[in-house]
Amino acid sequence: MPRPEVMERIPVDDEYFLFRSCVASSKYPGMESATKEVFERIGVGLTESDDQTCCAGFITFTSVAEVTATMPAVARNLSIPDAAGLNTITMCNGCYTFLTEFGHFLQQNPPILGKVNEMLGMVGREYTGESQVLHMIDVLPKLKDRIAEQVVKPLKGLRLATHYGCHYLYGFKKDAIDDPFMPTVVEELIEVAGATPVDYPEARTCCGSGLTQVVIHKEELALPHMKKKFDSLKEAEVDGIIVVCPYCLTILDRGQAKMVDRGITDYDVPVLYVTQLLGLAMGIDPVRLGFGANVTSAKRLLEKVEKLGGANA
Amino acid sequence: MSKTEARKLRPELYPKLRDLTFGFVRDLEKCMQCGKCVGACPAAALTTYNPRRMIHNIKAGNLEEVIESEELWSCFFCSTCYASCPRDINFPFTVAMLRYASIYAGYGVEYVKKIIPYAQDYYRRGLTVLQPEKNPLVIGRRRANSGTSGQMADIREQMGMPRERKISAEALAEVQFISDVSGMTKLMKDMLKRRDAGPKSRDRIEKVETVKSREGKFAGFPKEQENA
Amino acid sequence: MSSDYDPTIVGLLCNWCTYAGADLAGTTRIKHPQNMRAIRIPCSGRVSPHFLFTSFFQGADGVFIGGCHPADCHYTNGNYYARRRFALMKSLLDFVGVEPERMALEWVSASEGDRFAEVVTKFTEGVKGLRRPSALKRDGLES
Amino acid sequence: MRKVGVFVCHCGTNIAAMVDVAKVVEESRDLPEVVFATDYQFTCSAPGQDQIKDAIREHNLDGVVVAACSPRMHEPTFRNAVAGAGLNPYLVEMANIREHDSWVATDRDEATRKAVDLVRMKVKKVAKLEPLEEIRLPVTKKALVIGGGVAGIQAALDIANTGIDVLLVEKEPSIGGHMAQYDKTFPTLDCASCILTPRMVEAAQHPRITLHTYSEVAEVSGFVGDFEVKIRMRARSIDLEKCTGCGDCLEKCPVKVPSEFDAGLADRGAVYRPFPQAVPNVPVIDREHCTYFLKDGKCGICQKICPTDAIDYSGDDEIITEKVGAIVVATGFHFFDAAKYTEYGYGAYPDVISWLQYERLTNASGPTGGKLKRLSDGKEPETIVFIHCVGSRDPSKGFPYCSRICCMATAKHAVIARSKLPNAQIFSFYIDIRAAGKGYEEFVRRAIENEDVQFIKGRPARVLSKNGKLIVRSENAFTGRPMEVDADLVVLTNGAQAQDDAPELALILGIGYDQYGFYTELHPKLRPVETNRAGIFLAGMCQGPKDIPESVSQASAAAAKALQILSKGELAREPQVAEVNAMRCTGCMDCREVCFYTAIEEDEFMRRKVAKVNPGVCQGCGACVAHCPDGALEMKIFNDEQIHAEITGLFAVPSAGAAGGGGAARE
Ligand SMILES: Cc1cc2nc3c(=O)[nH]c(=O)nc-3n(C[C@H](O)[C@H](O)[C@H](O)COP(=O)(O)OP(=O)(O)OC[C@H]3O[C@@H](n4cnc5c(N)ncnc54)[C@H](O)[C@@H]3O)c2cc1C
Ligand SMILES: Cc1cc2nc3c(=O)[nH]c(=O)nc-3n(C[C@H](O)[C@H](O)[C@H](O)COP(=O)(O)OP(=O)(O)OC[C@H]3O[C@@H](n4cnc5c(N)ncnc54)[C@H](O)[C@@H]3O)c2cc1C
Ligand code: SF4
Ligand code: SF4
Ligand code: SF4
Ligand code: SF4
Ligand code: SF4
Ligand code: SF4
Ligand code: SF4
Ligand code: SF4
Repeated sequence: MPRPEVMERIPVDDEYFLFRSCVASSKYPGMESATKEVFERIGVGLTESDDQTCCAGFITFTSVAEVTATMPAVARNLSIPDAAGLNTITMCNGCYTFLTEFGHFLQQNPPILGKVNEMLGMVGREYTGESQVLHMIDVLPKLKDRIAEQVVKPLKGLRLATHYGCHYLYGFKKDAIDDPFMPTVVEELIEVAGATPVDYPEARTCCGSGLTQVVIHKEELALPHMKKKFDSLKEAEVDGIIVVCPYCLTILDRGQAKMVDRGITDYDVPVLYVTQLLGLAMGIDPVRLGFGANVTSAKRLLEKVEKLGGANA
Repeated sequence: MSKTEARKLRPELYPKLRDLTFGFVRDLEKCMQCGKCVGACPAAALTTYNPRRMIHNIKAGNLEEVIESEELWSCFFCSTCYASCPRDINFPFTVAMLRYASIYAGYGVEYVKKIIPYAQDYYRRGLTVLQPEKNPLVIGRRRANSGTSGQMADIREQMGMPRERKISAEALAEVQFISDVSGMTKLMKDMLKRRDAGPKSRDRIEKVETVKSREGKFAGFPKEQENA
Repeated sequence: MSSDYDPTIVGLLCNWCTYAGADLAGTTRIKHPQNMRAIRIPCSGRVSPHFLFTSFFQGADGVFIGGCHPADCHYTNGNYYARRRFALMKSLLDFVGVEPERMALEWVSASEGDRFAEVVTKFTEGVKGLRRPSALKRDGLES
Repeated sequence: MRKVGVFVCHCGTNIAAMVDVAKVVEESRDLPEVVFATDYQFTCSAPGQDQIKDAIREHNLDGVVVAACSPRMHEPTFRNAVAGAGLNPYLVEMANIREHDSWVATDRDEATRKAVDLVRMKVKKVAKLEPLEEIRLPVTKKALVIGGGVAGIQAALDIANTGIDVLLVEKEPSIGGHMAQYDKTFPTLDCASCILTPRMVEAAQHPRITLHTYSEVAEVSGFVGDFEVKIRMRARSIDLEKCTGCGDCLEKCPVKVPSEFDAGLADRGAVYRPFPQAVPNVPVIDREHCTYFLKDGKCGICQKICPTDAIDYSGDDEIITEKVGAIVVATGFHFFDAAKYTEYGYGAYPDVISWLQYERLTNASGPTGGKLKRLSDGKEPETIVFIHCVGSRDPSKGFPYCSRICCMATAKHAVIARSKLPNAQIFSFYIDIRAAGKGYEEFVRRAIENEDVQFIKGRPARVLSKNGKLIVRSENAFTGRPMEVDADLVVLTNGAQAQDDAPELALILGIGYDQYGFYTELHPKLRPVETNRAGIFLAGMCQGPKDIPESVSQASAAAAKALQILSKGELAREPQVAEVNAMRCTGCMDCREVCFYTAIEEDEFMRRKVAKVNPGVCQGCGACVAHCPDGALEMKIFNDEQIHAEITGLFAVPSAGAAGGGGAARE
């Protein structure tokens, strides 16, 4: 159940700064495109900037660059929305974690903040910390009514599972918008889209990468773990999995394909970012939602949706 | 921890370790060895990794044993343990800190070497994950799904997006400048050196001291900026 | 003034802890300097600021206040008030020129006879180390 | 001027060996107040005391200084001695020249000088002492017991059996508390209602006990021996006299509300009694749910049915005022909300239940008649998992403390499960087993060894639901490996916490509570049932987690403490109390903030607000005296003037030439 006290703290603005994610831009650009389309329909502006770089969280949490060394990079990125006077929406659990945790760290360590701002000053920037960093699923629940108004194609009969990812709900166990073990915000959004949320036992289990395992360690840890999750999903017989993080999307989507290739399993369940789902319900052209970047096939799901469209029209 | 011989506890070492790593190690004192993290931990379910045991080992002063272990690199970083922990111990963050310690002590480089190119990309291009896809299977599947070449640039174009995500030239210059003055560039170079040097000899106690002196460096990092 | 400076110290000791601790130091015959004259009070929280002023104006070279350890106060939180007030008194007396070494607030429990002797010795040595009476006493004598 | 006598004791050689006693006597004589001074071998002995008495009579002394051992040792002795000679006992002081001097000094001259100083200080103080009387307070011979659980019932019976009247106030419609909900009790497994119900009836029928159920304490004023309490009696809507407890009304009420007593496993009507053996056995109408009250007089079925015309919808809450001499608080505990543990799925999965629900499920008079079955499909569970420490030892979600009873209660639950389901698999996941009590460890061993209960060390991480089974995921810390159990029933031992309204009641009573809401005892070891407010005592779980034997012992202890007050016609106590000088008091009431015992009240003096110390409540700490910005507070025996006299006395050396004075003279 969403936490009312956190809900209350989430600002509803006319315009936000959209913090782009490297993973999304380069592997699943449909996330960005779908997000922009959806926000346009619900009348909320999104500002982007080519000055914004990677959040640098990945190299930090994989132990390559030290925490304190990446601090100025965080501050530089956040100085952009600070200057624009906008609150920031992140699309990725990782960006959210990194920007939030390090923003807090800077706010609580004025001497370091001072040094960081001195460095930024040399390139004409300043980090004030005024821009509040939000997660996509902080904001969407607050706009549920406006989303509902735009749903022209309720996705009736579509059975959808969720995967929230660990780095938002688990990492912020007391401050996240929803409970880490029984969250429902995305389920509620699925219902707004007219589809049916489906529970499965391993719903709150990590995707299997946990940031590092598939990259820096060996796959033999990640794949058996993933198998556990997908076995549980298979029993639930779903049409798709809704995620709120591009990295989860990457891992679940490519991991499936990898397991098929290795003959471990035989799933082909498409993985969708939450705004891609809402986009479908709003009748946005699937091509513009970018399912072409998926490695698993979204074909069956889209066909189902297509049929619905006919019935609803 | 992978060792099987009986080990002496080194409680006298613990006070030395306690103040390392932004207080994360100190936080471990709160652990009551309840094991809730282990039941939640995906890595523990698959390997001999056991966060509860690891915490106990650190508290017993056997940090060297932890930082030289392979298990340190098994953590998924999923934070499930943190979400579950009745004492709010943020173990994955502690692991991150211990991994630095491991690298500085010459143990963990092999596990992170695949990441180094990403860090280089960040420095050169402002992004850690870049667009070009090399895996033919992935491209093939995408081609089948999208009716394009399966190349990301084409898929982006199909959606009306620029063929490649741009980072402004100013931004790149800024990132590089900041990286240089904050000492990050140097850190990355150090990492390259370590990678090329390969695993080092394992003089444990000395390594722990090295970790400590790294901490000293943290406090001094703005100084490097003056030198710059 | 020279090394035979033999200071007079006023002790304000809480009945339940430090006074009893001093008793125990006696019962167990732990020798220590005899410069302090103890006054029994119900609780360190009873110490009014003017007890210190009077003492110094009258010619005391030091004032030692003893109470129960935090969380051990017989009256639950008298020693917290003592601590708060003591900080205030200390800065006031500092202002009129009384050295901080001349004042102490220590926690000694009824079972800490050895600790009593120890802190009193330390305190007495500290006052002796100043080698001359307090400013208030000197001024008082001049006027 | 006072006429002071000084008596210097040798204490055998204890003092005399290090202190020149004769010299101390001699120097004392030089003090203007001293009219008589002498020494003696053992002043505390009978002849020593006689010496004092004789001197008082002979020299008309009106002040005495005994230079001897610590006052903590012999002050009462010498107070008695002077009283024997007709002198007010509060006009004697002791100079401690043994513990503080002869025993710790190394130099005879120095020790003698110190003794002279100490005597002079005391002489100056004695000159300022005033004769005092013991404080005497009247006592109302009646007790109030708040809370009618096993602890409250015990305290009420213990007091009433000495012939003293007791008011027993219980919030719920019936007394009995939590114990009434259990089937069996550890470690002996005797039937809870078999041992509790007779006591409930005894309390209800006791000629000295007045029961006020469905009532709460609204206000308490006054002080020890003489409290005035206001009790709010909620409108029961059913006449206690007319109702015969036939229960006809209960059957027909159309309203269905989950029964609190059955932990939500069964329903009750708006007119209800918590359980069939309720005491009193008279139902109440719960106005928050009754249709008659919610919908302007619609319904009224129960009134039509009642054969004795006992139902009356018109009454309102009533407030009665009573005088009592002592109060025992026994308001017990309630349960931690298990739904906060979303990882265990309480509330989401029907077969994850709380331990109170388990008690009701296994209780022969419970909603299933004692049949242990799943709530989802009514099947007998084949695998049962108990999870310890839910809400306890968990600062993240619950409380850091250990609830103390749940390891044992879980062992009991497991044994009960075994007796009902001989073939079931029973697991109990714990962090540590806390079984410190008489027969407790043995009981747990019995569960493990004889009843085949698997106790596994490890706090479970998740309970998942899959195809009607519950998957419990945990570490088995013995092997260091994670494990899973496919369970049919999961029981959460959601620990004990203080009553939600505990702080409010504490405010009404003026007693302290800790950060969790448990009432604080005056001293954890030596005054475990007293509170900071004299005359108010604690019993049972309201003071902290404990089991039934401890609750009952504490209740008897609280009763004994209350009887110390109630058995007397008057209370006498030392006059070491604070007093407000109303002329000086500005009424800022700062003093009230520092008084831990809430002894300071507002008063009026010449149409101004001023502070007033209640001498019955004041414990004589002096915090307020030191705190008052206007010097309006004074304290008996240790007033400012007296302490100043001691300080200045130290430096008031009789004549400039006299040897051996204080530091000032040695300059
Ligand atoms: C599941 C479970 C099983 C247990 N099994 C055992 C066992 O087998 N053996 C054992 O020794 N112990 C057992 N215990 C412990 C036992 O329940 C307690 O020790 C005991 O109930 C404490 O008694 P009490 O009178 O202090 O509190 P309670 O039983 O809680 O009684 C308090 C009473 O005060 C009333 N009250 C509360 N607030 C007010 C107010 N403001 N005004 C008036 N009245 C008020 C309440 O309505 C209640 O009637 C168990 C505990 C639990 C949770
Ligand atoms: C090592 C240790 C440390 C402890 N520390 C703590 C602590 O820190 N805090 C705490 O709360 N508890 C502590 N305890 C527990 C505590 O000691 C007991 O709870 C407490 O002493 C019990 O008091 P008692 O009066 O019942 O028994 P005892 O202290 O044993 O007193 C019994 C008295 O009866 C006398 N006696 C015996 N037989 C007879 C007879 N036939 N006739 C006449 N007299 C007799 C004995 O000589 C003795 O004086 C500790 C216990 C131990 C063993
Ligand atoms: S599910 Fe995987 S990618 Fe997603 S947040 Fe968790 S670890 Fe990160
Ligand atoms: S859950 Fe927390 S307290 Fe328990 S063993 Fe793990 S780290 Fe320690
Ligand atoms: S963060 Fe690491 S230790 Fe914690 S649960 Fe995940 S894998 Fe296990
Ligand atoms: S009047 Fe109220 S209590 Fe009586 S039967 Fe109707 S609803 Fe029930
Ligand atoms: S029907 Fe009347 S007499 Fe019978 S229980 Fe109800 S109120 Fe009492
Ligand atoms: S008694 Fe046992 S179950 Fe209860 S809180 Fe303490 S350790 Fe946990
Ligand atoms: S602090 Fe002093 S002046 Fe103020 S109300 Fe109390 S007694 Fe009166
Ligand atoms: S002396 Fe202590 S107890 Fe008495 S009124 Fe003053 S503060 Fe309260």
